[in-house]
Amino acid sequence: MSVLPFLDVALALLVVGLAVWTIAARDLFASVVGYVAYGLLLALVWVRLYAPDVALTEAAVGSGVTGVLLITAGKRLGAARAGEAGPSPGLALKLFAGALALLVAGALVAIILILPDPAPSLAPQAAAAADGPGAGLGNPITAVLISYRSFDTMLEKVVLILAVLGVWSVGADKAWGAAPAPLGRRNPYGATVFLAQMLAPVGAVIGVHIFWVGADAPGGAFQGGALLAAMWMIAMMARITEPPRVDARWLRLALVAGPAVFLIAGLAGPLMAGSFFAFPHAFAKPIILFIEAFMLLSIAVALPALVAGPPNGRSE
Amino acid sequence: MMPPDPTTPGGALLVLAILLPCAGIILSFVLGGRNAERVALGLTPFGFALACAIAFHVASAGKPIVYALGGLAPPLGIALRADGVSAVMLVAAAVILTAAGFYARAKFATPEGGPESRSALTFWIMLQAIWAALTIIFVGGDLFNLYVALELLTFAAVPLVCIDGRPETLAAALRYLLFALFGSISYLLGVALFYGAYGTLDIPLLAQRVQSTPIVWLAAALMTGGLLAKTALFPLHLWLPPAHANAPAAASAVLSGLVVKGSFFLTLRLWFYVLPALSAAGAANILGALALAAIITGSVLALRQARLKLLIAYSTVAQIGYLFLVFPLATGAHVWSGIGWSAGVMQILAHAFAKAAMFLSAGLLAEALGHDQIARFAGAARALPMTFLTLGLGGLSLMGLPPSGGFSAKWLMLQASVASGQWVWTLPVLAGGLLAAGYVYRILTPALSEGDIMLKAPPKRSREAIALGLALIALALGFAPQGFFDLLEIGRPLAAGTLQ
Amino acid sequence: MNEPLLAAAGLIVLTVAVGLVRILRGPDDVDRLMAVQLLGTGGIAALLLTAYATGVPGVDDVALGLALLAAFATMAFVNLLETDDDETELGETEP
Amino acid sequence: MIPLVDLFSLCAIGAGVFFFFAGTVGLLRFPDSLTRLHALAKADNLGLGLVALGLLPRADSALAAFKLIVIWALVLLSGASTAQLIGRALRRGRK
Amino acid sequence: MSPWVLAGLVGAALVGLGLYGLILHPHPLRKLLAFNLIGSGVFLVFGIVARRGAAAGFSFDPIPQAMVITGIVVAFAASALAVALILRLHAESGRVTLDPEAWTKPDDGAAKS
Repeated sequence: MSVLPFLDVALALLVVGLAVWTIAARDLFASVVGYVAYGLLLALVWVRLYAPDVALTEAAVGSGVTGVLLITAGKRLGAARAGEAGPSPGLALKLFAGALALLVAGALVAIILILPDPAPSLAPQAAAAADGPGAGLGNPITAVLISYRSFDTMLEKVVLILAVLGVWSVGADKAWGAAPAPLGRRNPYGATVFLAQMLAPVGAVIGVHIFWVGADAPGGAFQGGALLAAMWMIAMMARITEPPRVDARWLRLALVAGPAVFLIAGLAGPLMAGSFFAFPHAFAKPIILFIEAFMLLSIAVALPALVAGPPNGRSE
Repeated sequence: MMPPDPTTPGGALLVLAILLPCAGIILSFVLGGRNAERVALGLTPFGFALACAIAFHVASAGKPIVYALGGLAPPLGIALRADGVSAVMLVAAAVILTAAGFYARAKFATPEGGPESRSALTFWIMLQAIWAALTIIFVGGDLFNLYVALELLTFAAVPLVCIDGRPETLAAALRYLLFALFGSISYLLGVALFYGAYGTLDIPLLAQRVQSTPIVWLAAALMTGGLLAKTALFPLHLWLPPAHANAPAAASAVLSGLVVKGSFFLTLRLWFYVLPALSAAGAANILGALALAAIITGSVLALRQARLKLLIAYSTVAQIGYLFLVFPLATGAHVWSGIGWSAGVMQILAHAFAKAAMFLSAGLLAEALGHDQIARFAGAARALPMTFLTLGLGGLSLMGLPPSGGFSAKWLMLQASVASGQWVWTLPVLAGGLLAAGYVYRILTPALSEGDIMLKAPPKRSREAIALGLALIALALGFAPQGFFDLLEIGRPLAAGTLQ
Repeated sequence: MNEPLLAAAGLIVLTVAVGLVRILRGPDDVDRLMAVQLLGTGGIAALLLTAYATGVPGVDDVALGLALLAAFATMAFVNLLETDDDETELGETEP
Repeated sequence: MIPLVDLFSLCAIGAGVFFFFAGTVGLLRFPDSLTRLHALAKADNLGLGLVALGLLPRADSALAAFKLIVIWALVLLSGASTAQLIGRALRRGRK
Repeated sequence: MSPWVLAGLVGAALVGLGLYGLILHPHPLRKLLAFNLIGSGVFLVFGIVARRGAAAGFSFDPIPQAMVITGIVVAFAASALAVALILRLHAESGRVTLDPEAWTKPDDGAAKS
């Protein structure tokens, strides 16, 4: 009898327990911290599902960057504790919400238990097609993201541009063009600066490494970009560097670099390989890596911009 | 073994129609300032031409046009498909977005050499993003691709709601965002279940494979629930009136006229294209009942509003109800379901044009008078005849009086309910018309009464003309020839020709 | 030799899970954050142990990512603690 | 008969588990935040360090072994720095 | 019980919990957390679909996994937009209530006959 099932059950109970805490906690910030812990554990669950690519994304984006975003918001709003969000819900609403939640969760459990056997899968087809458009990529997930379903990936990068603009657009009119508020305190602690100076270069190397191995092993532009973004944010927290002005030309170019290069490569498809978003067999791998490099840049810039928030007019 | 490439002639137009606004977003964002406006407006003729070219191809081929991206056929690749109804929707969206763009120049223009402004950059980019998202929604053939399009639509629409930055608009935008996010995630869960059951997300492939199993029903219920929240069907309509009433007029026109139609269109795709094999009379009747409730609630609330823009927004809640009557009236392979289908699409179009025209007029009115309190409209019709003519013509279509697209839609709905023996659905159609007459009357009566009114600034003729033009299109839809209804049938599963 | 590794992973997960009681009890936000930090470290250890026991490829990169971000949330948090009143705190001025 | 390498791994990992345990007990039982921080730092540095040390001989490649060391070094660095940051914040009476 | 069934049950529980919190909590940040719980529950359902698709010679089906990666990034972007809106709302008005009534100005109300 293996220990592994017990590990899985313990992990599952922990994840659900933290989720319950996130929902049930009285205190706003306690709930946020519960969610951050939950995100960490979720990365472990993904490893157990044989999804290291997703685990890496979850660790970097779902837990890391989202954690900083939520902790910042939770701490700022937590200062003005509950009471201003409106009256707490009545019993009828509680019963309704509980019944609906139970119904949906119960139906989902029932369905998951009767999912068809054998499960349908596109894995063999994806592997077969790897001889064609996804040529030479050992990591099937990268092949799916950049080749078979490249259109989704490109549009998702456009979504990121819109999200950044949406976050910026929340700011005040007179602040437009300025930089977002700094991420760190005015006089950063020595320990923060030291940590940033040590961590950021190592982290950048690791980020690029994870991007680079992504063609053949778990990793890729998303995960590498998210780590680079985190490192940039750490440097900004230590005030080694500042959030850029929202009208900085280089920032905007970097934000659109990924989708723009993707779009151009997609448009060039008919010339290269006879179809939009198709890549010629012989050059598929270099082209895909080329596109991914720009996506890495865009992600590394977009995530910190999303966390840094709208431009801030007040000069320090 | 690879399935053959399903691409048809003209399919490349679909890719271009999507990439054009995407490229516009990228260019506007990088060039910034006044260039954002130049790019957005400069691309409109091309977008419109592409939409017309797609419609022409579909009409002349008599069957849907298809493009397999990357030369990869589904299930591995993503296919784009335009059928009759997509073609019509593409053209309608192009017209309304172009109109809204030119109308908005007065508010969101950046002066030559002036600094970039927050609201202008946001508006011009989000306008193009809505265009891109709607185009994908109308021609997307893959459920996950459509999910990304839904998110694109959300991220484009929410900032438009709070573009003027007042706290109540921020609250409205936040509420809208939360509803929309719930909607997308619920939709996505359905997508996961479909993939788990059938290993594909391509709409025609799924349509061949689906059977009436619990997993399909749960997936359909989750996706429908999510889409209803995004479409603001009663009782999930609470977010809509404040969001649509607080946005700038040009944005309101697009949000009310088009954006809610995007998620509604996906509901149509789901039930009529993915799940035609299901005998879904029960589900259709539930949607019909919600539609009835939406028509009554929305209209009654519209009657009670003091502000014109809120009144028009509540009228949208009611008119969305009409849209959902298409489910009981067109589900299944009956002789009458074609009539119900035509009625549903006609209602989308008529409402889109009429509502856009009314919101644009309401914006002109608010600018000219400095307020939009209906009670203080006395004498306004004499001062602003063209604006009130537009409001009246739009109202005509909402009421369903001939000749108008609204009349055609409601007339076809009545025909379909009588032909199908579902007499109960004649009730909301007729009652909704009466209530609409009530609230349109409430706008026009004070305006037509005597009174002295001071205009802060007379509206520009060209902007009035844009609104009037949209209202006239809503009327002209009432004269749609048979060929138009034949076009709507192209590619519809269970359409008359494909029966047996 | 894999079972002991898994058992160790299980023990570590259980231990840090008990430590999460600090998130529930607090009393201060700092205590809650310390529990998360412990969970992060324990998670990395458990991850490494399961990775070596089950041989799923690429897991060490996940652990690497988690290790890189171990201090991330805490740094953000400490920064916020200081923004309340750092003007009066040190009396230094920025150039 | 357990090979010597395995014995080493077992001992190191077992010690690592113990430190995690000790850290958790400290986090839960110690009376105030500063002392709890103390316990946490031990678990962070020694617990994970010993686990990594135990896994070191089991790494398939030099790169994998190198990654283990880097993971430990990163956590060590992060743990020490955040402990200082939190401690400093606590000393100033912020929560 | 195989690991994927367990993960599926966790996913279902997360969706239920998140739904409950989304409806119930008045605070928008709590609603956002609940939405994120639903999101990760949905991603787990994708995850088990991918794991079950482990056909001969493959340990997973890459297509649902790639969709999850796309989904995580989009969910983060949505969270960032929501947080920006919440913080701005809080800064502008000092409150974060979503109750429409609270934002109705006196002259916005229903027409008095």
